[in-house]
Amino acid sequence: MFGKGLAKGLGITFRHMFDKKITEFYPEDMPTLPPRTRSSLALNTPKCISCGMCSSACPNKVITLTTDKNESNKKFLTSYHMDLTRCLFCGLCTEACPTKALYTTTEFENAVYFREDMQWDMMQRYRDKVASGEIKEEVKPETKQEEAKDNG
Amino acid sequence: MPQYGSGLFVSIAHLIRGLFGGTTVTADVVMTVINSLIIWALIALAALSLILLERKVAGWMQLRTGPNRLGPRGWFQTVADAMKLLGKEDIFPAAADKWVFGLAPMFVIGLSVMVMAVIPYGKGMVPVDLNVGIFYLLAVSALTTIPFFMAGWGSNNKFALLGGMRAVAQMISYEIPLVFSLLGVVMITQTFKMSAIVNAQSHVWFILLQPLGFVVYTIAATAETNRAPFDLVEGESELTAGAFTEYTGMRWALFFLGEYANLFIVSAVAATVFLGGWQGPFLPGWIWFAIKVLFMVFLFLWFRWTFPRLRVDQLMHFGWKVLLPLSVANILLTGVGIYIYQLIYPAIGG
Amino acid sequence: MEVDKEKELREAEEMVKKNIILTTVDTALNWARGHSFWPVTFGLACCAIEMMAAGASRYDLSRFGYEVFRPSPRQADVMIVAGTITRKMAPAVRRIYDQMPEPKWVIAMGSCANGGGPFVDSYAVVPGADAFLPVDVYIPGCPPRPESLIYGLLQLKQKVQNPAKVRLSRHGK
Amino acid sequence: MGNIGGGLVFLVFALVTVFSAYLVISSRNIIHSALFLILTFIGVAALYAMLDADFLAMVQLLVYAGAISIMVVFGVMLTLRGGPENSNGDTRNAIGGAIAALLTFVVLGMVIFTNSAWLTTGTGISGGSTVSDVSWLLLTKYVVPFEVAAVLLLVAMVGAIILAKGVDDSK
Repeated sequence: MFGKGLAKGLGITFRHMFDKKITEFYPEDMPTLPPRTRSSLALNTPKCISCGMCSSACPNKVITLTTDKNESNKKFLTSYHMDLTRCLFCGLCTEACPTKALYTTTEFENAVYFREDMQWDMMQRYRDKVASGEIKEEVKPETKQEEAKDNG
Repeated sequence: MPQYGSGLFVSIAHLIRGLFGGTTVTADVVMTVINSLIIWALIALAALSLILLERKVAGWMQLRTGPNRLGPRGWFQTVADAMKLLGKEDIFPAAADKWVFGLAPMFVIGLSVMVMAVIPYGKGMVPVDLNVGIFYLLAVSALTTIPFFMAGWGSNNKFALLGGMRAVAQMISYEIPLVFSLLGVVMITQTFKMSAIVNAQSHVWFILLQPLGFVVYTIAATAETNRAPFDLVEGESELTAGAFTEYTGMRWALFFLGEYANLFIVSAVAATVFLGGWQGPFLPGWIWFAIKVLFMVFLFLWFRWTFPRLRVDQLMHFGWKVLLPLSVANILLTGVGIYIYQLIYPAIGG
Repeated sequence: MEVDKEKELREAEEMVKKNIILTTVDTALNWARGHSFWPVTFGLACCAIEMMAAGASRYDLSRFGYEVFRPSPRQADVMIVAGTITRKMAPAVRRIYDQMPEPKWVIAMGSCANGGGPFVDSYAVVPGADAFLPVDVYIPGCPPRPESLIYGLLQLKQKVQNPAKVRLSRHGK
Repeated sequence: MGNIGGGLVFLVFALVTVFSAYLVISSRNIIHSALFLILTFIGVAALYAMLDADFLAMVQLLVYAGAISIMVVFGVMLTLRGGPENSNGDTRNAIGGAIAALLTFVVLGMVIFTNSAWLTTGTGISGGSTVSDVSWLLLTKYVVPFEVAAVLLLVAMVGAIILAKGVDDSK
């Protein structure tokens, strides 16, 4: 019959009016994103062995890191910058990281007012996070031993 | 059946009239001014609340919540929108036909005010009860094509012109079934007077006597107000914003206001002509009227958020080959019905 | 540069506005503006898909009153540059921006609009929307999640409602 | 008071009608002419309404201002060549036009002022609605002219359809 489909459509929309809403109330309730979501990147500075694998794995030259050697000929990071304006959040750098010092996070509130703010100083971000108590400063036991050796 | 509080506004009107000496010319002038102010306020109120209702209903039908930030449950969202539109830049395109472009939005809103003057909002609450009420309403609302055309032409923009021409073609085509669908009711009541049409429905609403007329009216009115599935005038995907493409800020808001005022008007006409107007038990007349108008508005919103847009040729086909014959058939059926009724009614001793 | 000048001019304008009479009106208008950003219906690449998702049921931009995507730039307030801006598209984008009535804002959504993204070395791609538009908020991501876009819009709301705060945030840091 | 007010309203609408009628012929842009034509029709409708011919006024609005003028606009747009500016330039034979207009005016005036039946200025046919009176007259006394007009319109419509369909060249 003519108009049967129309009536059916009206019925569907009317029923949906009283269905449970599927909206997630983001600013009030933080969404629980899947743990493997690649929304942001973070560096666990103490874990980093300054090998530069992340930088060479990156397809877009996002990561620039500078290193120096201490007296025991051990490399340590002096700076670690990421240029978010080029970043794809593909995660190749985290895959390349041998110590998993660089990892993806589910933070997504990254919007900034100025372009300069998209140049992330990852070491600074790590220090901020530690200061805010978001993560605990991780001191690897082996590092301790090495330090002990150096001292001893 | 008792109706409580139905005389509220009428009493207020009498009070004001009494202050200015009852039946003097001064009182008439004052009442006219007050009535027109009320109509302006009603347009603003109707537009603001209907826009919010539209956004809410759209949200509910799509399993979301709709605006919920400003005020309780987001009721003041449209107030913020209106304020924002007041503060926007007013752009006149360099190549626009200045006068035509500038006057079009004002005509839209002016015509809405003119139409709203003859609607019976409650018992004794008709600002102007014309002898040719419903015909006046149709005649003035037929003029609403002109501002659309003016907007389309004046903008000097391809999209706007196409939108304006579509508006004109569509509104002319659907004006005819709209008028004819109301004719059945006029044949039964033998009057054009809005208040008389409402009074004639004290026993039975005309939706029961004129179901076909109601259906044709509803469809034609949807097209007449340029709402989906007949929103070809403003078809975003093909014509940007149709006739309104070049309008900014408050000028565009006037069109928006006019659109929702028109929605209110067609709903009010449907409530008056087919749903018994302010007639109803227990509650005051104007509350019944508001309920019926809201029901009709909801019907139009429901259509909009259910049906996809028609193609232009489908629209014309439907208007001329389906709705027009249906409305003419309705007139014929009504005539035959009245004739039979007049034959039988004396016979059964009426 | 052209765009920097435009930004400066706009800030100067803000300062001029801060006389006594206009301040209250301005506060009220800014309040209203912050609650009703109407974006242009306009997307350049994959970020636009996330933008659509933000408007759809699950993320529902309409809660903030931002769901009124206007097809005509003449009625829009904010332009969400969602996607790669090729050199061929840039003039069109700029034209759409020019057609919008003041006050207007620009959100750069995703890495491409922020700074060229993965295509930054291409001769065909503009390295960021701020090369020719005064961008107000940058949203990193490739593409950003719908939540990120909502956060960006809320940041823009902050900026519109408290213009001084954002200026201070830069110079105070 | 009422009479003065009525006279004032009449004056306003008469001026609007006459002035917009003048602008119809003097506008350079033919679209403006069409829009002023609509204004003229509305003014005439208002004058009808002041003469208590409310039904006629509404028909004037609905048919002339609402529909016919739009058809005029469509016609103009479909036949317009070039831009709208100066599309309604000076007529080549203004003098001939003036003579024709004057003659028409004189003939109409003669018809009106010599035919005593036109001069009745009494009340309407009945105090009630003019609608029923008009319909009664249309379907009794003037049924033949009414039907002739209908046939005329039908012929015009058939002609329009034939024109729109075009000639089939295959035959």
